[in-house]
Amino acid sequence: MEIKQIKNIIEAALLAAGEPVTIKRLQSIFAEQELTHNDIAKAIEQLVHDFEDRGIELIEVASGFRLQTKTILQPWISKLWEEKPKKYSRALLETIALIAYRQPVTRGEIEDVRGVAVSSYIIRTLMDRDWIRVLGYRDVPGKPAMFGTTKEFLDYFNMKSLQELPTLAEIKDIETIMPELDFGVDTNKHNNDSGKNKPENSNNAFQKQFNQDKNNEEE
Amino acid sequence: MEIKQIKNIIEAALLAAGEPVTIKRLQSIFAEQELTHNDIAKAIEQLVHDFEDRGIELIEVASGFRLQTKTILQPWISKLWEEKPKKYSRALLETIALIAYRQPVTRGEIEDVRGVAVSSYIIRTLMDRDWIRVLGYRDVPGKPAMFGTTKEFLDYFNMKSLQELPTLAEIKDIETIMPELDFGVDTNKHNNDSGKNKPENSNNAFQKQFNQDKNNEEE
Amino acid sequence: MSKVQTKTQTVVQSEMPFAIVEGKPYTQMPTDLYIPPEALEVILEAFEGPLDLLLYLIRRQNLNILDIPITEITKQYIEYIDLLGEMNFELAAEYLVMAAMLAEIKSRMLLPKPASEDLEEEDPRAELVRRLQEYERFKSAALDIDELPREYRDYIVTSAYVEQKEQYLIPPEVDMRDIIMAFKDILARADLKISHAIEREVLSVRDKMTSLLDILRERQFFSFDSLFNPLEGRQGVVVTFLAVLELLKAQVLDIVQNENYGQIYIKSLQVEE
Repeated sequence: MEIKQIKNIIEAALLAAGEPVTIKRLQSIFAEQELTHNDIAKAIEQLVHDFEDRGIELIEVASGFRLQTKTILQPWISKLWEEKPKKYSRALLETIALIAYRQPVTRGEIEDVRGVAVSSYIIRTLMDRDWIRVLGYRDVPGKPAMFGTTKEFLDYFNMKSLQELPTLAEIKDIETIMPELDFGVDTNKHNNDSGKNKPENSNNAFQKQFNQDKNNEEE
Repeated sequence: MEIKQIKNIIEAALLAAGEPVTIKRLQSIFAEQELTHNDIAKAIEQLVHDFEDRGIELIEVASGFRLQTKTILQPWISKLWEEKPKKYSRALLETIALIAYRQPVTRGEIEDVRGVAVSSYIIRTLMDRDWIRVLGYRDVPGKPAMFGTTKEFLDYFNMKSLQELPTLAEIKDIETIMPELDFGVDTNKHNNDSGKNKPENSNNAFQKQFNQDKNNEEE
Repeated sequence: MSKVQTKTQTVVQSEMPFAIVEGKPYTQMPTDLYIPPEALEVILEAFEGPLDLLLYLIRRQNLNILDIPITEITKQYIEYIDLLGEMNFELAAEYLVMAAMLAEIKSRMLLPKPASEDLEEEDPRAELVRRLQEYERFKSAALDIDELPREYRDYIVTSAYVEQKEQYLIPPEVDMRDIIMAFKDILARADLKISHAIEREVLSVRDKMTSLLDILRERQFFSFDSLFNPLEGRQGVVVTFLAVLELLKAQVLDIVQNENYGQIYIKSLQVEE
C-alpha cells in the first residue's frame, strides 16, 4: 500500500472520528494491510508536515491524535458562530430607561412602575453589556441592589452626562421636539415643520445619533 | 488577502462547523475583508480541485458546502466503528421514494400506489429523521396531511436538490400500447413469446434487489 | 427485516435455496407452484403487498407487464392466497382485494366483445397494468434511492477540533429614540395610575445621587460640607442637597451630628456585597 493512500486514509479517519484516535486504533483500520505501529507513526509524521501549509494541524493529545483548526485562524473561525443580534425587547428598553432616569433604583422599584416583574435575564443582559452597574445595596429587608447607568452607557449614546437625556417635559412632546424623527404619523408635515421646531441645541447627542441613523438608512 | 489564506480559512471553517455551510455564512466570516460571493465561490472551486488527491472531498448539498470522507475509503473508515449502519426496509424506501417524487402527497395517495397500508411507524421514523415534513393539509374530507421532503433528506443522500434524484422510470402510455396487445386469452402463446416480450430492462429493480441482498449478506 | 426474509428474497438465485422448510432447502420453485404453507407465509411477508406479489409472478415467468396472461396469473395468485388465508387472514385481506380484481378482469375478458364498432371497450387489464407500472417505477426508485451515497454507510461528514466553540453574541444596536419612547410609554402608564407620581424634573438630582453613591462606596464616612462644590453655584448646591435627602429617604446613608452645632457627617448605610 502506498504511503500516499495510507496518509489519505488516516486523514479521513481522524476527521471522521471526531475525537482523538490512538495509533493502535488506526492500526486496526489497516488490519488487512498489516501495517506496523511504525508504519502509522511514519505516515502521521509526514502528515504533520503536509498540514503545515494548511488550515488545520495534526497534534497529539493525551488520548491520541486529532486534527484541529489552527489557532491563528481563530478570529475567522469564531465568526462562524456569531449570532445575528436580536432586537432588544420592549421590557429591556423600559428597564434601561427607568434605570437611566430614576437611578439609583432597585429592581422592586422598576417592577412597581412597570407593573410586572423584571426578569433576571434583562438585568444580566444590561450588566453584561456594561450599561448598568450596582451602585450599592439599600438597607431594607432583602438588601436590594440599587442600579445605575455606567460611563459605557453614556459613551454608547454619545452623551457626556445624564443631563443630556431629554427632560420629562421634552419627552411629553417628543414628536415636536424631535421633528426629524419619523414617528409614523404624517412624515411630510414633520419635514416641513422641521426648520421651525428644531431644538436650539441641535448639535447634541441626539442630533448626532439621528444623523447617523439617516446616513445608515441611505446606505 | 491571498487566495491561499482564504482557502485555508474556508477549509478550517468547514471542518470546524461539521455541518453544511452556505456561501453566505462563509462570507460573514470574511466580513472585514469584504470578500464577494464570487471570491468565496472561486476559492471553493480551487479547494474542490485541491482535495482531489486527498482523503476527503468538498461537496455541495442542499444546505451548503461540506467536507466528507471519500466513498472509496469507506472500507477503511467504517472499521473505526464496531456498529454497522442500519439498513432501511423496502417499505420505508418505497414510502420515501413516493414522497420525494410525488410531493406534496398524502398518505392515502402513497397507499394507492403501493397497494398496501403505510404504517404509522414508517411515517414517524421519517419525521423523526427530519427527512419529511407536513407541507399542509389537503382541503378534502379528513384534511389529510400532505408530505414533502426536507433539506436534511437531500443532505443525507448527498444531493443538492430534488433534481438530482435518480430519474423515475418512464411509464408506458397504455393508450398507445393497446393496439399491440394481444387481447386473446391464449396463455400458451404468451409463454412461447416470452423471449420476445421480455422487457428491455431485464436488469431491472428485482435483479438489483437480489444483488443487493447478496451483498448485504456478505457484510 | 428478519433472517427468514433475507432467505426468501434470493428466489431467483437458482443455486441458492429460496426457502428452507423442515430443514430441507428448496432450490427451485416447485413446478406445480405448490409451496409448503410454512414457506408461503414468509414469502408473502417478503412482498410489499399484492402488487409486489403480482409483479413477482409476472417477472418470474419473464412476461411483459403490458401483456399479462390473466387466466394463468390469476390461477397462481389465488393459489397463493388460498394457502395464506388458512394461516393469516389479516395479511391476506389486501391480497384478497387483488384476487377479486383479477377475477373480475378474467370474467370480463371471457365475455364476448361487443359487435358494435363505435363502442370501443377498453382492455379490462388496462387499469391493472397502469397500477402495476406505477408501482414498479416507485419500487425501482426506492432501490435507486437506496443506492445513493448516504451518511455513515458511504461517507462521514468530517469535523476537526476547535479550541473555542462558544457563541459570540453581538449585542444589538440600540437607538436612544427607542429608550426614550419606552420611557414615554412608562410615563403615560404611570400618569394613568397615579396622576402626580412623576411630576418634578429630577434628573439632575438623580445624576448627583449616582455620584454620591460612588463616593459612599469609597468612603464610609465623610463631612457634609465636603459634598458641596461652590463652583456648581446655587443650583448645584440645591441639587446636591436634594440628592442627599433622597438617599437619606432611601436609607442608603445616614446623617450624623455628634453635638449641637457640631460638624455634620454623612455615614454610608450601604451593605457590603
